[in-house]
Amino acid sequence: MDYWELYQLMLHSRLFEECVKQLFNDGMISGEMHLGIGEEAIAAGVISQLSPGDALALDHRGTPQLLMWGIEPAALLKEFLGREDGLCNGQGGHMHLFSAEHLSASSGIVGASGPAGVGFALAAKRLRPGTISTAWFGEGATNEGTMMEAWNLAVVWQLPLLFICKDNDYSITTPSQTVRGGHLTEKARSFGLRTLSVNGADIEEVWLGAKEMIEHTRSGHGPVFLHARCRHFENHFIGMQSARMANNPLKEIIPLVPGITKALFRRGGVPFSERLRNVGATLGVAASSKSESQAKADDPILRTRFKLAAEDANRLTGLEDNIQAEIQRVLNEVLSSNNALEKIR
Amino acid sequence: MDYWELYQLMLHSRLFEECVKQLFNDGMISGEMHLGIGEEAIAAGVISQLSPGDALALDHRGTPQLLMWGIEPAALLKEFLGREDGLCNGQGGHMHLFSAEHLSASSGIVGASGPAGVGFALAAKRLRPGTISTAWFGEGATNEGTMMEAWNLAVVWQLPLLFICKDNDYSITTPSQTVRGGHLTEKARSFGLRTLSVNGADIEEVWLGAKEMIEHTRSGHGPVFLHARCRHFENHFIGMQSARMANNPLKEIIPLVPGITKALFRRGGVPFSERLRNVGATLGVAASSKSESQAKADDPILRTRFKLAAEDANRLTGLEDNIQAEIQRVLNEVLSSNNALEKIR
Amino acid sequence: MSVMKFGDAIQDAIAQSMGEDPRIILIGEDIHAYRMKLFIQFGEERLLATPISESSFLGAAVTASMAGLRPIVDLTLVDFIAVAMDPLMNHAAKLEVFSGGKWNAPLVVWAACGGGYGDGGQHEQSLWGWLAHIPGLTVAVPSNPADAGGLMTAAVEHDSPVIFLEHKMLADYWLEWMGGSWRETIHIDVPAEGTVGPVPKKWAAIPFGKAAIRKEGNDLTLFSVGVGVHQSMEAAAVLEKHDVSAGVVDLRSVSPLDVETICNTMAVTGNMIVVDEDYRGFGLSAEVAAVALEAGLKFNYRRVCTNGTIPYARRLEEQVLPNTNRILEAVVDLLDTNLPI
Amino acid sequence: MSVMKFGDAIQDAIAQSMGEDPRIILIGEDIHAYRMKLFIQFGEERLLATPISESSFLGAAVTASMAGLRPIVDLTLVDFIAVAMDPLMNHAAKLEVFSGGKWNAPLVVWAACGGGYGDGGQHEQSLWGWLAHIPGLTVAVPSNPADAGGLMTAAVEHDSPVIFLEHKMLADYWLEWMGGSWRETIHIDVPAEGTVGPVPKKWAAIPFGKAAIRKEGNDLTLFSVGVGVHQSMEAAAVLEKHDVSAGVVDLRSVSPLDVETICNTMAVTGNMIVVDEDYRGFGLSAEVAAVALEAGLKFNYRRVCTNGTIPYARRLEEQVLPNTNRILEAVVDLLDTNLPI
Ligand SMILES: Cc1ncc(C[n+]2csc(CCOP(=O)(O)OP(=O)(O)O)c2C)c(N)n1
Ligand SMILES: Cc1ncc(C[n+]2csc(CCOP(=O)(O)OP(=O)(O)O)c2C)c(N)n1
Ligand SMILES: [Mg+2]
Ligand SMILES: [Mg+2]
Repeated sequence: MDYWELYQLMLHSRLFEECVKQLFNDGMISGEMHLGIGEEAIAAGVISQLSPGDALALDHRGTPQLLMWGIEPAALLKEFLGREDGLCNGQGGHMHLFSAEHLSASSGIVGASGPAGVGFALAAKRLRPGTISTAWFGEGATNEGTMMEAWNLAVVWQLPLLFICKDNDYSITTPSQTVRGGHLTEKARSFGLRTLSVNGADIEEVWLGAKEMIEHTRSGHGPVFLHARCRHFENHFIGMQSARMANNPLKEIIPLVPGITKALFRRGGVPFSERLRNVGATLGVAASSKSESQAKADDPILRTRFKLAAEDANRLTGLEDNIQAEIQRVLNEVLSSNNALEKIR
Repeated sequence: MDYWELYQLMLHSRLFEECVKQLFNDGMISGEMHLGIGEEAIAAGVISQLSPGDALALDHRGTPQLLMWGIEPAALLKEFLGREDGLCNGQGGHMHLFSAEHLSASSGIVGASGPAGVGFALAAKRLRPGTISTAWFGEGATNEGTMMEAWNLAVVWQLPLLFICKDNDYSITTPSQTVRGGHLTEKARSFGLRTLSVNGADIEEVWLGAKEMIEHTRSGHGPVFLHARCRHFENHFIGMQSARMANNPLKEIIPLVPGITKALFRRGGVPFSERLRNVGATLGVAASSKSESQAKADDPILRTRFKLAAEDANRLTGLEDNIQAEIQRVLNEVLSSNNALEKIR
Repeated sequence: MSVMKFGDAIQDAIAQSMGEDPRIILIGEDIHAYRMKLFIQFGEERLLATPISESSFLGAAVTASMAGLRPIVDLTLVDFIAVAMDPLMNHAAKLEVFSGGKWNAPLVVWAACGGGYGDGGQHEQSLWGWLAHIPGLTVAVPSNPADAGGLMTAAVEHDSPVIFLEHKMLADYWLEWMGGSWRETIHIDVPAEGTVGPVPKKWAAIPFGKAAIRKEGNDLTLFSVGVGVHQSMEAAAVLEKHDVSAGVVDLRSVSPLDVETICNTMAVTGNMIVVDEDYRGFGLSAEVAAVALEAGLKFNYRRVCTNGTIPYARRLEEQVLPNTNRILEAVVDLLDTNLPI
Repeated sequence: MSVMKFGDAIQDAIAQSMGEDPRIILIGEDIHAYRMKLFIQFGEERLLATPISESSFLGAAVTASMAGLRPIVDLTLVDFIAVAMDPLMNHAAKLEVFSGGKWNAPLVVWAACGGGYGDGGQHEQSLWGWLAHIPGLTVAVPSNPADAGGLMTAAVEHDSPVIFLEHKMLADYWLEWMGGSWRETIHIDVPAEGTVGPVPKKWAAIPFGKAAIRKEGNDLTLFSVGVGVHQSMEAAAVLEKHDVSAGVVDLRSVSPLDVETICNTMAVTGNMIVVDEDYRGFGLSAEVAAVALEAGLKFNYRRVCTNGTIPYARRLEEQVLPNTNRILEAVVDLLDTNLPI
């Protein structure tokens, strides 16, 4: 395991996504933009151990993985901007990123990356022995039937397949604990998957766990399930209303007051005291999304940086400067050729 | 537990379905006719302990349950014959049996009885506290995503719901062991369901197990999962080709010989020796369906009869005569009023 | 009469119905957050948050409705129906026939639909014609706040399954989510007449299968639903300046179709253009023509529909989705004129 | 030329393709039993038996096809697509656009369809028009053994997703399963010309989007696919006796449609009847009319389709499904004549 290399992968992704965030807020990117900020250690720990010919089945939050897997940052950025010279000619966008060359596919349909991973693994087993497939998803997706079917199918067909569950405890605004029966890794294990749970903010833990899991499945011992806990520092997608509420309560909540008032006093429904409690509960969503975004102690990059700074502060600064410059270069390249240079009309 | 009553329920169902089989073979019933012959103890053990207002979500094999739950045998028979005065005016048929009065619904889509049971349970909890819902399915259905989603949903909503898995080890011709990862009841348990596994041919075991499970869920302690092993004595549906092959190899297999021969010698494909093995494997399906149908030791009715014969042989004969007569009466009634009295045109 | 936003009207109508009928429940993902006002008024006993498992909670809603509840399933986006089509197609829609007319499933599937904000083809479909193909399903697509509340009221009162589609470009809170309102630099084309408008003091059901003639016209008739109605109105206004009198019919429900209004207007103008944000082939645009043909009418015909999978880039999706220019081009083509438009 | 049964032709064509192309695999439930001959020849490495979980194995087939395999997914009945619509609609169909034209999913979904043997509406649907609504899907529906093998050959060679629908009333082994052949008392209406017929020595692809004119006619044209083609031929033969010259066009693929043949024949007869076993509204029957209207043609129009959910009883389903009598009635209505038929 090379901390420096992993830190480089993670920081590159982080700075790239920070830049995407800026462009989104500037109105140059459309749609619902889901960032992987906070998940970098999971992506880096796994992707750094993949080999050519391995495949990626991603969900709606796949930018870090694709960057680390070698997709040109400029191609991604252009795609997000909807440009003809983007990765998918501007036709896919950030939820539908595809690269045949990298055997990488994405989906905006929750749960779909499960079967997608199975299909890649089937092709791997038959056409490219020794290669594996990886299926990426959040913990919310594990309640989708097709995902659970995929676990079963992978076990039945004994496929070279690594399932990676990035568990941030939330699906959009819903705490996943409240909508799940049983225990997640136990459930996966009951399908016959070998499982391992790691702290997704700890690059070492992820890397070691991924190593074990990947070796297991690559050597033909069947599918494996890596569960990695993490936090999203940019909420479900950028600018989600509940996050804006938390950050700027006055601006965001005041427009809601007339509606809330009507809901409090309108005929029919539960007693007033309960309604007050409901106001708390529904606005509490905002608070919890804020608390998620403030748990910076769980930031995989800060944690790693701390370690490396102690090791060789100069080297660290040099590396960071390089990455920063590289991202800036990509941004300049992309924006300078942005024919329109216009906001989304 | 009243053995006599349970035997009566089971035998009534058995004789009714034997009569259905006859009518099917006579060409008076169309479609794919799935009989519950061999599952009677599971149906009787559960249904005899249900109360008015409880609900039934059935799959494609629900005749015994509906009979035991109090649907008029004549209404069922007329439905199978496609008559206007059938249970569903001849519009549903044997795979789509519905009775609002009995809160009973069926489905020909494998897995659908899971969510259907959840919906009935939700209504039970909110509108008729103290009542429960039951969801019936085979072990093959447990691989459908919607079924597993239903387990999860039932646990999350803490519903009064009994899942009943009738496990005959086969889905059509596929041994379920070969297409399942992990262990079935462990899987159900990992969702947070309380589970119990019983021998579905043993009415006492089923009854006691069902009693415990029903009490648990009826008293508000959440959904439960009863797993009952069984055998189908009439195969997947009546007259399934593989069963006919087993029973009458000459007649059924000879027409297949030219095709098999071509498949054995045609260019492309696996080596000849392997092809011969494949012939064995594919025809072996027939053998296994025969062996299933011969495992009469697993017949819940014979087992119970044995016990009752020892207890009071006269009473037994009397009871059997009555049921026989009752079925005959229904058959006469239905056929005499069968305007057409014609075969399916 | 007061004035309401499109999304508020829907939720206001639901609040009225829920207040009157305790059997009505709302089921869906993030429902406590997405339907804040209803949640405050009715709480978690009436608004049930779900795991991400559409197939099972929609399936459950079907039997729940059969057993006496009146569930409204909030599916978020209609695109997600692809993972939950079975309960709708093979169960809810078929129950009435299968049961010999003795049982039915009074449930509402409420979903957002439509494109125009650069979200890509897995999140911007319309699918109303696709859903209407299945016998036994009612499909309603309102174009303004009054219809939105009135049709939702009809949906919850209806005794068989109804799909209620709210177009995201009409519903304020979707734009809010998508950043259309808070990223000041973003321009999304939202038809003003559709997003805010007068609504009745008390909601009453608007019957399904009754189109609304938004504008009379003698030369041709534009048929549409949802955002397409507003694009049609815009096109008609342009045409008016060139002395072309275009009528605009808002079908309001895709199934049942208002065959009478379709035929009556066709008998007058003899020129039909269907503006249909659903996919071009095998859908609403063809069906409107077919019912008029069946009635023995002869007319000229063009359609402006979504041509193929919707790409991500705003620039590209604008070429694929219907818009006012494409409508005007179709008119020029149909009338074989040289309007300088 | 030799003679083959419909079902044999399909499997024979697949055997030929599988022999030539090792990337082709077959995936489905009970595949070892349902496709006995293919299983003998190719074994369990090429025929993958699955758990009952259509959504995941169809989903897996999509990416497997993207990664170099050529999967044929045997879905058993097309009705079951309702539990597996997402991989098809939101993934396979959209990949080509989403990837900027750089990637595609060469997979075949093979499913039986159609009614007429008293199995009820959850097992007898046709759904070809419904599937054709989704851009990016090719939908083929053969009516005889030669087309069945030729279109299947085209399907496995095609570079994007194809749905291949085999009508149960044409495929011998389905009847076998359903008891039509071994319960001597059972009468099921099977079109003889469709079930057995001449086939080429070596299979070659029949291109999609090319209709076959089964019978020329000057007075009216019947358009159909599958069993409907044979019902149309039967109706045309009756009409011939009454000096009505009816043409019969076998569309063979629902998507793409052969617009040229549709328009050419309409230009001659000016009378269109679509015989479509899929549901009446928002489907093939309307689309055939729409493409002809778009081409500027004027014609009279009737359609004979499946009217609503298919009930179980043979007697009842016969009223709902298309049949020769219903076609003749439509002709009488269309021509406004009093043919004594
Ligand atoms: C089938 C389907 N249902 C619902 C959605 C809406 N949706 C998009 S992301 C998301 C939450 C996913 O949660 P999780 O899997 O935990 O991933 P996370 O976003 O937390 O990374 C939901 C509900 C969807 N895209 N697809
Ligand atoms: C969604 C779906 N897939 C496939 C089928 C075809 N099918 C009908 S019954 C059956 C086997 C079901 O097995 P199991 O659940 O074990 O029930 P059993 O028939 O053994 O009682 C299958 C595959 C179907 N009806 N629905
Ligand atoms: Mg999550
Ligand atoms: Mg079974």
